[in-house]
Amino acid sequence: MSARAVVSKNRPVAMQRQVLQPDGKLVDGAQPMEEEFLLEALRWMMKSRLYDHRVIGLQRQGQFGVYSPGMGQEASIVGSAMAVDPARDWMVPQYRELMASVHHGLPLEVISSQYLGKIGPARIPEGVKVLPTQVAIAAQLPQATGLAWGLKLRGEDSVVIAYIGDGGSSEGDFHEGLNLAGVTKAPIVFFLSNNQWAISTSRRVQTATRSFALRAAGYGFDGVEVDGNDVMAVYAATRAAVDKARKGGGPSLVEATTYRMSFHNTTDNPSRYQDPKDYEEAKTRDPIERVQKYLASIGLWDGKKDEAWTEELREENDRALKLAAEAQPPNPDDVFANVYQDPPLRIVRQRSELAGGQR
Amino acid sequence: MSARAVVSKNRPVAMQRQVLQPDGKLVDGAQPMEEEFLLEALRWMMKSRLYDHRVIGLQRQGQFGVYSPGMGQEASIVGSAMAVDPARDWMVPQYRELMASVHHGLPLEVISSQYLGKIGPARIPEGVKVLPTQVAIAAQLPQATGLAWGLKLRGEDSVVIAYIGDGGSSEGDFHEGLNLAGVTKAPIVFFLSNNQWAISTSRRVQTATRSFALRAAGYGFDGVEVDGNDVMAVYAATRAAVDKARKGGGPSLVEATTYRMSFHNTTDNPSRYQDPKDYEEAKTRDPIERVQKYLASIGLWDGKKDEAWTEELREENDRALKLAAEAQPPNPDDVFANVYQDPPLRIVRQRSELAGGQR
Amino acid sequence: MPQRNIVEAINSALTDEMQADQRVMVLGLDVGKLGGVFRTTSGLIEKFGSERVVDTPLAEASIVGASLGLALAGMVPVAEIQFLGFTAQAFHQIGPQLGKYRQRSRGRYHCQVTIRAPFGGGIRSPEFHSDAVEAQFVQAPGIKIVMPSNPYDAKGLLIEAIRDPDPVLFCEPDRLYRSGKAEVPDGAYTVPFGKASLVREGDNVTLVAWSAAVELCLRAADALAADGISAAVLDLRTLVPLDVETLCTQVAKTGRCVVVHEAPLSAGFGAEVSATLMEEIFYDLDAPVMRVGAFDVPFPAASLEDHYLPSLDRVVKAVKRTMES
Amino acid sequence: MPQRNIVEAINSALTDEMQADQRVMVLGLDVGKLGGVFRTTSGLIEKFGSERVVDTPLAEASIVGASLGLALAGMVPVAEIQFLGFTAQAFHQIGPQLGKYRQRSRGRYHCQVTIRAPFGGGIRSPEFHSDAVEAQFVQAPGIKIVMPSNPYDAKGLLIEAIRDPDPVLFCEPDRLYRSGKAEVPDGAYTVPFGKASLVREGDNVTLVAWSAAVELCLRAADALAADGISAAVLDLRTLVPLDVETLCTQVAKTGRCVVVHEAPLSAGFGAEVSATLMEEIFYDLDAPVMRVGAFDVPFPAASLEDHYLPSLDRVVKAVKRTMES
Ligand SMILES: Cc1ncc(C[n+]2csc(CCOP(=O)(O)OP(=O)(O)O)c2C)c(N)n1
Ligand SMILES: Cc1ncc(C[n+]2csc(CCOP(=O)(O)OP(=O)(O)O)c2C)c(N)n1
Ligand SMILES: [Mg+2]
Ligand SMILES: [Mg+2]
Repeated sequence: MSARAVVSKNRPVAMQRQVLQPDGKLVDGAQPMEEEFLLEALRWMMKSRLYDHRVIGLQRQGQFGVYSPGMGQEASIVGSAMAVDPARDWMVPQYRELMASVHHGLPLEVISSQYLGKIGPARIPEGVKVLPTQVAIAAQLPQATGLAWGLKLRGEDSVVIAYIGDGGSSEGDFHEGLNLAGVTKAPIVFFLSNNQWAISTSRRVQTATRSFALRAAGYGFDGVEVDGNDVMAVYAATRAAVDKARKGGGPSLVEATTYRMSFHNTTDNPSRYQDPKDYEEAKTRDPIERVQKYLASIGLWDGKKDEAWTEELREENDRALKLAAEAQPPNPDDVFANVYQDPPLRIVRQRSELAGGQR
Repeated sequence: MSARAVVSKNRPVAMQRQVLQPDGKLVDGAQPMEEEFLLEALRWMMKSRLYDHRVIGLQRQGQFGVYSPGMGQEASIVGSAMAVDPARDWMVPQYRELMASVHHGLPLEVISSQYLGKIGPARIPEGVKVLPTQVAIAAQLPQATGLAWGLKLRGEDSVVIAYIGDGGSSEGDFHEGLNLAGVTKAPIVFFLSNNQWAISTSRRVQTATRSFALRAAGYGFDGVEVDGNDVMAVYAATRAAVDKARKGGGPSLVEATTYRMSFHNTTDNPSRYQDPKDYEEAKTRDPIERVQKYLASIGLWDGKKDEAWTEELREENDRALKLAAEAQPPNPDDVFANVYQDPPLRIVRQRSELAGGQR
Repeated sequence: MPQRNIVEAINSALTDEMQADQRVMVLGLDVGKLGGVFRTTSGLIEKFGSERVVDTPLAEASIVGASLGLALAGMVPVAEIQFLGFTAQAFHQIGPQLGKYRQRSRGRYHCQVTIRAPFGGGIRSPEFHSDAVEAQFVQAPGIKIVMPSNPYDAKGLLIEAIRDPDPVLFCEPDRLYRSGKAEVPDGAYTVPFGKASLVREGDNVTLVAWSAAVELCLRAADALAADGISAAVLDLRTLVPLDVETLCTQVAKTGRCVVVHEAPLSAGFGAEVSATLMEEIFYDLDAPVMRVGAFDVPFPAASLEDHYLPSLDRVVKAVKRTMES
Repeated sequence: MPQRNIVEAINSALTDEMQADQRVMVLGLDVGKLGGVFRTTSGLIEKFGSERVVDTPLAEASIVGASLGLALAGMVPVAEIQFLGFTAQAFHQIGPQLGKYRQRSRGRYHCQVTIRAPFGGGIRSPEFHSDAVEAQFVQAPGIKIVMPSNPYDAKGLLIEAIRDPDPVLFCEPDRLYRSGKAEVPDGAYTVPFGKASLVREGDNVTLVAWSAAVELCLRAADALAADGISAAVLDLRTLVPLDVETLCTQVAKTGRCVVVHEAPLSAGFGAEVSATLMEEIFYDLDAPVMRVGAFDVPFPAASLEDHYLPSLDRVVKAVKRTMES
């Protein structure tokens, strides 16, 4: 295990930057994840990738909305999600880490139905502690801080995990959200998926800093960098941050260094801006393969198992997609749904106008 | 001289955190400012404080607008201004460091006339490289970055100095302005006057970081902390940053630790929120007294000189205030001045309406 | 009954609601020991402690964004933006986030958040402090917009805002903060949204206004009375929801109308009032509805504000022109 | 003459101006190698290099703020905000800073800055990408607001914007980006601000619109013609400056008017159009001016946008109601 404190000279945290190497071997002396747990992680990672492939296919056939796949980032998505407790912790997504929300209890058919333009069926069920996906980059961060601060004020035993990208790190909301978290000592973990791209904008021109994690010191808390393609390391780093927050230790920033192994979303064409070599290089660090190699090396994985799981997970995903497709489509009146608890008269009249009544 | 690199483990800069101690003695081994230069600095610091006293008096008599004095911060104001070259460098003020702009070539009568509600006479003269004071906290920072970036693109030999407060450091614009400066390697020095207060809000609840300078690392450039009540140290730190920027070394952040030895502005009442002990403690670190003590210790200052300078500077300030008072007051039509180069017809009509013509 | 000015009325509303509901908290710049730059939150930190009355960092977007999150956690935040002009710094967190959160979560979440902010000219404030930008938020559906003009309404509307399950932007006329006291009961009461108030009866023309412009219209009505013109004054109180019914009934009665506001004329809310009257009661109008607003330029230096803002003279002139057409 | 769609027209304007004036530069998200998410800046980085075509960090306020500073340094920045809805993130740098800088510097400085941004519904975009928030900026004096509806105007107005010494918000109708080609000359030409264009003559009613709504009105005019109603279509082209004269003359001719826009109805710019007509030509109106806008709720999920946006049916109905009154 290579321990490395990246930032915060004042309050260093010993961090597992990497546990499992790209070749599927453990870092010297590193403590691996428990086998059952690792198998569970692998299952979720495979599910995520299979889902991506499936819905990209559907999107190409016009049967799914604009979609941002998580391919290449599965270790970050799953490792971080496994570090929080769906029963008491809150998840604040951006939009790419879809399977993290599913792990946190949001049914796959529910979030899928959102991409099919559903309204009612896309509602996050009561009791699932997940906020809606956020399209306005970084706007979720001050909100997540407020949520964590509020949970603390209400005396709840909850931690918030909030996702943000390397691109999102440049927004003013990133700064304001993190600074306020430091001041209020809010129980929150900011999980920064540094996938090297913001649409076509490379991480190199996003900022001149050598490390995003470094920024945490400027807000008075800890920042750590972790190999975002190593689910064991991601889990360990995030879990340490979650535990610390739960104990009243305040916020942390976890930077997961990973790579977006696909387009930004289904409308994007990376060949305009991406060097194919970067992609090839990233493939050698694939987060799923390395776990499979490791498990194979201890006799827990082989081609048969791979086939069986793939089959099972495909079916699981397809069941969810089928439910989503069958769910009630919106009706025109849904334009007016869920804006106010008591709609102003003017809207009531517009509603009846749309329904064909007189203005 | 106590050298201390505050931040940026990657690119440390040796910094003179303090040169002149509060007791007027030099830090062991520190290199003092040249005597002539120090006398000039003292003159500007005294001018600043005398001006503050004078206009606060005027304001109390209803003869001056709302005013934010620089008292206690004179070393930061003057030391930073002396580090830039009015002939080629640009100054981007907030609102408190008024005398820095005057040092940079903005006539005192011009900036004074602004507080008397003048329009034409308050215009920054052609050739003076100073931007207007900024009331919207931190909004000047992305602008200053753009200015520095533009000067670089135009191939000019100019550096920008931009002022910001401890309060202003929390705004999203701070983050966005500094990050963009890092990316564009703009020739700019961000001068953060950490005077411990943002109106009534203490620096302690403004952020949890122990150092604002620390934030620079998160943008890929250097940050330094300096005793903001020590004009020698402020000058040295700022000058080093300016020289670096001019040589193509990109931006720096200088945090000057000082104390606001007065109210936020003339409408404020610090007794509601400030512990008088803090003020008393700050007084022992007065930036002007320490220079006078030092100069006295080398035979260059005494009570007589103090009286003579005070007299001279008062007259100088009063002359400017007189000019400002005598300058043309605005006329109603100035409401429409300087909005568009070619005002839309609608405004032309409104203008004639105000002038008493028909709509 | 106790007499209070608007500052005291607001302070009283906050005190009553914080006393009645543990979840209510106040956050913003300098709302703690200072009691706010206008003292509207004076004494609250002493009564309710620094967990419920919080001086935040100087960052408006995070004040609003955090309020949204606090609301999701079950708190009832009353955020103060130091001046309405600085809602610009938080703009993306207001309309697109607070105002949309119920919709974007398909009704799973809602935001019981009140944003208070003083604004308006006439007190020689620095730049941005006077900007009357209320109409910008009307184009951000999901946000209710409340514009009290007097102490009684200020308290009742603020309590209504705090209790409203949806987000409310509560704009306070700083020029009137201490301009006069009125009867304001102790204890909680509410003034409903979407009910305009006829603050003065009149037969010949209706002056429509909100916030500090109501006071101006009352002065104009006095001046007009001297010239034999009987002007009614209608205080809209809330722009969203708009009381279309009272507006139309009242203007139809007088047949003539002048709308007055402090915001720049073009695309100010006066345009909405005029367009609404056009659509609803065109045939009851005896003369075109006229608008008096600030001019279509940015708020000028304080020394010029009297020429920029709608003046008594301009209102009176507009009414007379209306009477002549 | 060469045929271009709006994307090509904009690209052509940028190319011409960058070629003619070294100071002109383009900055924003993904404007470089990608050529912008809609490809409006395609090829520019190859032609003019990465110093003049700059992919910025993901931070809208700094794109606008830096553009202001770049202009002060003598550059002529053309900034792209990826979608108009994200001007909210930069709101405080647009109206209160760009729009005021000439005034607050007493005329010492001015900001020759163009902000381009696509917007509008109809292409099933994600949240915030369709928001039609143009009216919010009308309440921020100092900013000119340009809303082209066709390729020819897009190029000419954009060149006019780039050369304008004052800041311009240039809103591009993404639904029409590639919807059709029109004659667009090679080489620079300008279309002046403040001149509305009568894109279709008609006797019975005037449809007033801008941006993509012009296309809708043209379709409505066709439909109405089939019913024997002759509708003129007036394209305002710029909201600030507003061509009050053409607007009034044209509507006075037909005596009837319907304003159509994609923004929510309340306090949309349609209100300004209606209020202006009320004030200026009340006695020439044969019927009340009607507005058709989106409803007063946030832009809904893409699957619902057709019900939310003004539709052919709603425009036709409004015209018929107007004809009957
Ligand atoms: C405020 C805002 N500006 C611009 C956009 C357009 N946009 C959507 S995704 C994206 C890139 C985000 O990059 P990053 O934060 O790194 O997340 P990733 O897509 O890599 O997961 C941009 C610019 C947006 N959605 N919101
Ligand atoms: C965007 C914005 N928000 C709030 C204010 C009100 N305000 C004026 S000065 C000030 C405090 C500024 O503190 P700091 O940045 O430390 O500067 P200092 O006054 O100490 O020099 C505040 C909150 C403002 N002018 N602009
Ligand atoms: Mg990314
Ligand atoms: Mg300060």
